[in-house]
Amino acid sequence: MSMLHTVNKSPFNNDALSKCLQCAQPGSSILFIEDGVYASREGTTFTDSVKEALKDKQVYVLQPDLDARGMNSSLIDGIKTVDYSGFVDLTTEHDSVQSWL
Amino acid sequence: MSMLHTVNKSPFNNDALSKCLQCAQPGSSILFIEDGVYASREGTTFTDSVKEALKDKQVYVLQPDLDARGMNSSLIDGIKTVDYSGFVDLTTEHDSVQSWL
Amino acid sequence: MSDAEQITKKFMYINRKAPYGTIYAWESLEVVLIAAAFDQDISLAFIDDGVYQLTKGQKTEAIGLKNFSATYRALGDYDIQKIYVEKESLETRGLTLDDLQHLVYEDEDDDYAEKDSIKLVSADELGKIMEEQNVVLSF
Amino acid sequence: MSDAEQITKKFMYINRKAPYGTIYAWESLEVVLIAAAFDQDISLAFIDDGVYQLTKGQKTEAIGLKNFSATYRALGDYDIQKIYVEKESLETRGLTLDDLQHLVYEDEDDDYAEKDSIKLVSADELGKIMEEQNVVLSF
Amino acid sequence: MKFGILVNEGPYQHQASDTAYNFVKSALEKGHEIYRVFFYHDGVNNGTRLTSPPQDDRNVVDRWSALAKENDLDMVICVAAAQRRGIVDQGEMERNGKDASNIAEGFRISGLGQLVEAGIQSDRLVVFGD
Amino acid sequence: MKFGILVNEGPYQHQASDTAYNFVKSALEKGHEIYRVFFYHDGVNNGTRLTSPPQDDRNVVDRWSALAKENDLDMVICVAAAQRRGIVDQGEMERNGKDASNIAEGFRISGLGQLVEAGIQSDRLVVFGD
Repeated sequence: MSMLHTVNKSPFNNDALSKCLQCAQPGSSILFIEDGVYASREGTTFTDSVKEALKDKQVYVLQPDLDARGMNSSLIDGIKTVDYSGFVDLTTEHDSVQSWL
Repeated sequence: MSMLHTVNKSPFNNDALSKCLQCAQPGSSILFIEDGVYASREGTTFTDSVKEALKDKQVYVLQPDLDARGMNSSLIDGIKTVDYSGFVDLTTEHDSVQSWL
Repeated sequence: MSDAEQITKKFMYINRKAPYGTIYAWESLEVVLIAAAFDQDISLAFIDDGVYQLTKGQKTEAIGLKNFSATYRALGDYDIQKIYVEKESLETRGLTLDDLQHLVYEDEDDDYAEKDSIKLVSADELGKIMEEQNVVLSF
Repeated sequence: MSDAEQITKKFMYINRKAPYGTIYAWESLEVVLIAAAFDQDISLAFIDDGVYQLTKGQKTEAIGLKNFSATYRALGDYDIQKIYVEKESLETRGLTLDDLQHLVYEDEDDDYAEKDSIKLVSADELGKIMEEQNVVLSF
Repeated sequence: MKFGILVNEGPYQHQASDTAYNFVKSALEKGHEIYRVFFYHDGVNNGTRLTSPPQDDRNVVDRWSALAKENDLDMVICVAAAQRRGIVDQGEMERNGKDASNIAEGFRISGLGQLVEAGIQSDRLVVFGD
Repeated sequence: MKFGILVNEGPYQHQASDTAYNFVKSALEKGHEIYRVFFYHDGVNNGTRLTSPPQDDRNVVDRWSALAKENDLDMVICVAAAQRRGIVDQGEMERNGKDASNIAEGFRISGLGQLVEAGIQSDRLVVFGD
């Protein structure tokens, strides 16, 4: 079984990303949405742990939320962008979805 | 001028306490309310920084919120408890109030 | 229990928020109590500040909110037997299982012996259990 | 400005939340725009995720929310001249002042020269400025 | 595929309702079925017809109502959460002795069982909240 | 001493409104004056008369209304925030072409200037939120 984890909180202001990274199993996927997209950027104090996750997980970010926040540049290498249609696809391609609220 | 800082967030899930401790000046006071009261306990990963703050600041915790959360035991030495009446007094005894929301 | 017509899914209810400061803990519990009537395979997980929901000795008179902590002790009567508490979340907060309420259920497969509902798990173990779920509800 | 009858207080508006994910950033700005009409001594502080409110290049069409980032550039016209950005909050997020919009005001005491509104300050410096305020509004 | 959707936050205050809307809209466009959208916690506030947002902003409530009408969506507001927060339909108005109702078109008020049922009947349940 | 109070969250979802209520009640008992209680963001949802919370829980809205009546409190709901969230008095109902109002006793709808004024006129402004 493979799981899609969504994270909608800024990693700087909430434990959600940290705990998600501890729980998410190899082969699962993580999608950053809403304020969660701040985690997708190079040069932050969370960049290393996101890069670590990329070694055995897929990491995605919702492009519309990146655009809204002016966070388009400096995306961590290996993170893929999706739009709402891609978000829907991710939920169907995985067996279940856990929202880290 | 002296300031009362209130913190109503759990330190484990929000930056509010950390930043409050960085900003609060010597001689000012900090009051933990609502989910902020979890910071008043011995043995947590935030205990040391609260003890550090106690060296040159007053630290208070709202007793009704401690009681609600079953957090009465293991209060850090030096933290004083207040009820709502004491909360009101703290706001009048300081020149202004900053709520770390 | 085993009605051939009926779908049985594995439901996990994830609690990551402290009680009283927000309503999520209580309204999550309301869902669980209703869900118990649906004969699904239910488990609860308490992670991060969610572990605070289970502390002993909650007294809410002075804040004026309803005290719902006793409801967790009733979960066994609703046949909810799997309550996972994440280990590191407890440790970070200076808590041990002794600070939490003792939650039990009666095991009908073992002559109704009273057994502990709470299982202490690591984040990695919890992650594995999460992956086995069909439906994960987070509050 | 100097009406003898009028009380002038030092107001600080503190912003610690990211834009769009919640409405606090926008509704805080709405207060500031109204407050500007009251001839008080106004300053704004951007701390923690609040620094994200000032980033360049925000485009909200695809999420369907109103883009209010241009409003920050109008603050100078409302005679709001003191905008404090906390240094460590930028650093933690891998941001520099170059990632933020360039906010300016015209200094009427200096022949209307255009000056930078944003002042980069440490948490300690900001704490000192906070203590000088009469009213602190946090969103 | 059949989706169940849970929305836990009210309009405007959090982006959760916006993201859920964009997700549902996209899922429908891709030919998926939405079994039910369930509104819980402050999410029930998405179902009031009394909002009048500024002209230059989106109308969160009307947008849900329109989407429901076009696609015959089942949009359910939790009764317990609605009672706490003042979201009222004709039946609730009479039962609780209120003098007005405020529910918007396309929403109905029902119990939490409808959420559990959505979990059972849908292929995927996706939660949007804070 | 004269207090201004700002409440930024709605009833039940967050404790902010409860803490603000207990603070105001205590301040009044101690002989202080409450210049104004201003409700902003989701805080405007404290001012709907349509809630019916469970019998064994506190009634957040009624409690504010009663406190206001006993102490002649000025409780102001921000009009812009109220329009986004569907809190409506008679005037707003007519202005926005709505078919119902839902404002509770003791609350009035007005502009953000009332918040700034509370900051100017009060000795202390205390903010309760999330």
